[in-house]
Amino acid sequence: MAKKKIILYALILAFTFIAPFAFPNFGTQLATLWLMIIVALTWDMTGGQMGYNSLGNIFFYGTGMYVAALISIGRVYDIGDYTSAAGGGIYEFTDVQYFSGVFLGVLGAGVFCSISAVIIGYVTFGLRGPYFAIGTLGVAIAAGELVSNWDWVGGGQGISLPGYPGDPDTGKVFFYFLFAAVGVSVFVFVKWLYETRFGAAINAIRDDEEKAEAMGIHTLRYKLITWSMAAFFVGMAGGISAFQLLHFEPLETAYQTIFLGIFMVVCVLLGGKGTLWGPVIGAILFHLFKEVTWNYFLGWQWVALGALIVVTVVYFQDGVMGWLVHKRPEWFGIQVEDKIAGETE
Amino acid sequence: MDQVLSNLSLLLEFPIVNLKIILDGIMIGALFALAAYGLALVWGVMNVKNLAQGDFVIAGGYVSWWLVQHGFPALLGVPAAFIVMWGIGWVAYKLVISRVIERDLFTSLLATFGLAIMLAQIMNLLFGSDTQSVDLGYKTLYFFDGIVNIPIAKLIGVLMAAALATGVIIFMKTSRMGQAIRATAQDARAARVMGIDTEKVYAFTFSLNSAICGAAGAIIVMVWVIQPFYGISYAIRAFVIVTAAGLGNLPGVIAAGLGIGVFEQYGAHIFGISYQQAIAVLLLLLVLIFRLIQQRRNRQVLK
Amino acid sequence: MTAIINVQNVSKSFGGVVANHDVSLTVKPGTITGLIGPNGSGKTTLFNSIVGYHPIDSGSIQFEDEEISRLPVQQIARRGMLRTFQQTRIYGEMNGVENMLISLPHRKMSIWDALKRNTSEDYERADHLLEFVGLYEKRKLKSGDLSFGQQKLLEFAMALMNEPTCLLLDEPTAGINPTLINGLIDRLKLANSEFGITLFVIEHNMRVIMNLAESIYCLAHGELLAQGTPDEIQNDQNVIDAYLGAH
Amino acid sequence: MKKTTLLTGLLAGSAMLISQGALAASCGEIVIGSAISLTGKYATNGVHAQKGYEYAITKIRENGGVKVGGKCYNFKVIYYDDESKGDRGATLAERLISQDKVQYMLGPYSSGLTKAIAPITEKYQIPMVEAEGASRSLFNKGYKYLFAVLSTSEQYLASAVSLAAEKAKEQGKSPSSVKVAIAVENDPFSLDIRAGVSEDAAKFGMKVVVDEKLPRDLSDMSAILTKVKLLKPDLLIVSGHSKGAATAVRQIKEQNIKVPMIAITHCEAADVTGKFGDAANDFLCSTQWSETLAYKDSLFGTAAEYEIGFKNAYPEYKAKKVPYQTAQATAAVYVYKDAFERANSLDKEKVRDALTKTDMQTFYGGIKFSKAGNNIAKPMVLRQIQNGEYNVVAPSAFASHKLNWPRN
Repeated sequence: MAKKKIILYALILAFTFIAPFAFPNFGTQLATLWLMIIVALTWDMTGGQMGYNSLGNIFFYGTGMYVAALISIGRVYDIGDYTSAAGGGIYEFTDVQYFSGVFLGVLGAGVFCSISAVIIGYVTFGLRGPYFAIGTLGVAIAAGELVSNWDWVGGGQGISLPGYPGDPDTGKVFFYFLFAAVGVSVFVFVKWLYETRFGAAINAIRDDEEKAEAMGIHTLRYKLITWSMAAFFVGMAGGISAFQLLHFEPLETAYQTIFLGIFMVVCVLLGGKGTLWGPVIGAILFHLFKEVTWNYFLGWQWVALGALIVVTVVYFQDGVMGWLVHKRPEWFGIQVEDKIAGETE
Repeated sequence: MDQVLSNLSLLLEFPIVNLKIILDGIMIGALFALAAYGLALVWGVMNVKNLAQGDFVIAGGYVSWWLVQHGFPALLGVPAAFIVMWGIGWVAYKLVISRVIERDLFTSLLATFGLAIMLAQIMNLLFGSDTQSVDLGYKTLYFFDGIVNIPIAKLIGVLMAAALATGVIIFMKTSRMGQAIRATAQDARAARVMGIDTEKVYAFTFSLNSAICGAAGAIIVMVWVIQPFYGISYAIRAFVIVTAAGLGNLPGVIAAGLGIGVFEQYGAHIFGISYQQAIAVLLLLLVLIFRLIQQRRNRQVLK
Repeated sequence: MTAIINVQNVSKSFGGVVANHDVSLTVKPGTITGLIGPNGSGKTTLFNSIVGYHPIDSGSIQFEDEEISRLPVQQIARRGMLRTFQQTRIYGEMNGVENMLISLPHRKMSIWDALKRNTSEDYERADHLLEFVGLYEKRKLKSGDLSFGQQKLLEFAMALMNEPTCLLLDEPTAGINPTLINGLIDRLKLANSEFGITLFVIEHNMRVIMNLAESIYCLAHGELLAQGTPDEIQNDQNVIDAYLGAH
Repeated sequence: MKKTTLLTGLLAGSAMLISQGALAASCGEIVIGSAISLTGKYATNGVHAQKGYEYAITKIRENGGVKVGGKCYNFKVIYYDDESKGDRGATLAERLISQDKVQYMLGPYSSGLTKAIAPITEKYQIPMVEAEGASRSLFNKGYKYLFAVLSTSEQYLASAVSLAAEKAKEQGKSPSSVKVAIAVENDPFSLDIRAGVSEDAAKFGMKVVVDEKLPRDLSDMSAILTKVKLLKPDLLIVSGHSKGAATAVRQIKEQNIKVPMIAITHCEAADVTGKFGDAANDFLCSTQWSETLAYKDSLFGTAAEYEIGFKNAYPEYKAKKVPYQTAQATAAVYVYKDAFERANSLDKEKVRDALTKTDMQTFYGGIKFSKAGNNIAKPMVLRQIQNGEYNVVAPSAFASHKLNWPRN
């Protein structure tokens, strides 16, 4: 069993490496797929594993974009001049400035977002159930509206970033691997996290928070740490997106509450909430669905998407993984036995 | 900052502007209150948090607009929207809502969100993305050197909203169905034991909510403008109002609706209208935090 | 330290209904103390006040000589005072072992400890305690499928797993098969003597409480009616009247 | 060939078209990609631009196509709907380039969308001639493959500011006594308009008394108008694409706002005269192009002939003005034709070099690109709606009518 698993993981990793070269024309879509996997996996950390359904994780994506962009620009030019509507001088970046900007920007975005998650979480984690969802959604919407009125960062015009110096196809691969690296790290991280006592504790919060409190679990601390880790990864993903997209504006690209902000939730529900593989499978299915409808049902794509959300939520809430557990309990039964046997040895 | 200060000083320099702001706030607030009352109804009775609330409003607006385009009198739009949206609400109930009542609350939130996306897009495909309005052709009354202006259409709109609200209140108080709805809201299981067909009550309540929203939309299209994607801003306001006022508290909902209308108008005047949406959302957060602190003092959590 | 729990003049009312009025009592460390009283006498309210479920109107509650009457549940729990519920609360979706492992004393862990996997000692302890309450055979079953009595035992085991200094038990024998009650009394006593856990027990079953507790308080109509050893309580006319409903 | 031009221009008969179609069939194809707003908030103008592109393509086909290396080619455009959203536009540009393998791009509608797409075309070194992105912030990024046929946004309402200064002088007042109110959409185009107006106003020492952004949905600016009423500015500037223009005209009428001079953008695109009739009178409207101007070229004829030709091709425009958004879109395609023929090659680098050397006269005005890629050979004009007619009132070199002042 363990051997089979290793082979499976090796195959996936190998595919991850080969994919951008095997399908060079779809480099950007593949990178976006990793983005979906990242946001789905991180959403599931709080939504699926801890029972806190955030609709505001997009806040970290948007904030990550802005932080990364501002860091990389601010090291070289005055930000107010760079973003001015009136134009001005010509802004160019050397290769060193570019790559150090990307590196520091993405990392800074992650750090900034994880800190802001602690601050926001300190207030919003007092809210339960739908109030938490509405409250976090409110934070994301408000952030987008406020940033769009903040002239120093470009206001409603957004920010343009320098492009990848050198061959654009290499650039595509570069961003693919940045996303893939974050994506693989998230997967490895959550796989490890869910097997620790911490993982069990956040599951306990999900299943019965009052009981968890009564057992002396530091619920607020665990909730903050979980969200802050999720925010770290989402912030980095946002930062990478900023450099990949080259231009973004606050309301529809950065703080896109009703697009990516909801997509991540749908991915998780589609794949199966509270499972390790569910978000990954859901992200792949959703991305495929989205690409197909956007290519072949243009005009109706949003109706199809709304219908997908309704059908998933109403009729298929356990997702692919939940369905599998129902249909093929022995697959999971075997795994569970195996796991316990392995652990008690 | 200068802008804010000079806007504040305008309020002092021309005190009459306050009257205009308050009147505008009350007029828009009355319509917010209608949508919010519908939300409070479904939230209280069947524990469904309907994010498609705003899209029902806009759909009602389009019903009225469509009728006017086809030569019907504009005032007919309100009852027509009420009836059409009743039907749409019933269909939505049967297809989606009836299946999420028993589920956890996040489910209803997401399902209605999907519904909202679909409705908005279908309206976009049917009617295009331009803003639309119905011109009643009535005059505008000017007071105080033209600073305070009240379009008669707005006045009619507010009166119709008030009439609708009164009608619903009387219905809830006196009719058998109204009593059944209130009984179900208090304790669905007990109501079932007493022989009330709660399924029917749920369907009725949701349709009624949709119809109220539709009528509100028909009023809005006469007074302001509609566009397929405006729904979300009405939904946000409805949530702010219901969260602030609590469920099953109609006078509270009306007061909160009017208050938020006025608050927003002041915010728009002082900070600029580009902050309008931000102000509504920040207000929601403030209400949530306020209630949180209130609960924390009781060593409890907000559920 | 003369008292581990020290309740002084606590009053609590809900709306107009007075649930506790001017209640004072103490629980000595290392003992088993009982709390009895007819239905509606305010026992569970007092428990909830002590462990932090709701604020009190007046009075003071101290745990290990520190004021806790304003602290919320989890902060009190983190000081080592735990309670079980009248209606059991366990993680129904998980099996017995998982329930036990979740109950590891997180209050004693640093965040780095929490980020470790469970050690084999943890598993051993879980198994040991499950055996202690007689659930070893059923440890792999989904605990939501256990009988009510078994769930109560599981909850008790979980509480022990948490290594509390003081444990408040709300009617531990209610709903448990009478043939098992004697065993449960033994285990409670063992938990007290072997693990050194102070127990404060609400109990309806007079036979149980008289066997179990060293010291008993009796509440009626929200007020403290009597206190003393089991013998004293058994012979207290006020207590007898209260139970018979006479005044 | 010239004869055919004349004939088609005059007759535009169906029989003629068919014979032209048969003639065109022997030509090759040059594929151009474009993401354009067919839905969403910019749909009105996206469609204006698309029709402009299509009209030019048809016109070029009818006139023998593009001559490269002795062969003839016709343009074919692959359109995708960007839903008026920047990130969508960028994704589509990426797809056009890497999946559809287009070598040339035509611009989207609005500065915001152009800002989203230009970095992509730049990345792949794909030339993009755009006709609808005017914000100066597009031309300070060092883009080498971006060419804009239109004048930049700060020029849109600059003449309105100088007109206001002139009027103040006529009244014996100092231009610095003029009070300006600005209300713009929160997008790159309108923000640059605001920046331009603020700069010009500062030059005259004018005071900006209201400086606000319109709400995102552009549906209600009454709060701003109330302030305008209180502060009584001498010049009111509104910019918010077609929706902003429509809202402004409607609410200015509703609230009975009396400001001596009101200047807005996108009057024709929003068809304010058709929608609001007299209420639109005396508004100043900036325009990139007017059919009354004396520009001309060999393909489209004069500006006036262009308008007639376009209205014949698209009868739905019969009752309204042909907006300049359409004219400049046509001009963009024309620029491509010119560049291909001068490059005499289908190689995108050669075409790009030819584009940098563009210096032509068209029905739309002169076109010559600066190093940054914006057109520096064509002025903006300001028209006033006078009794439902659009009459050029500034700059003085083009003015055909006198300014009505004060308004109302």
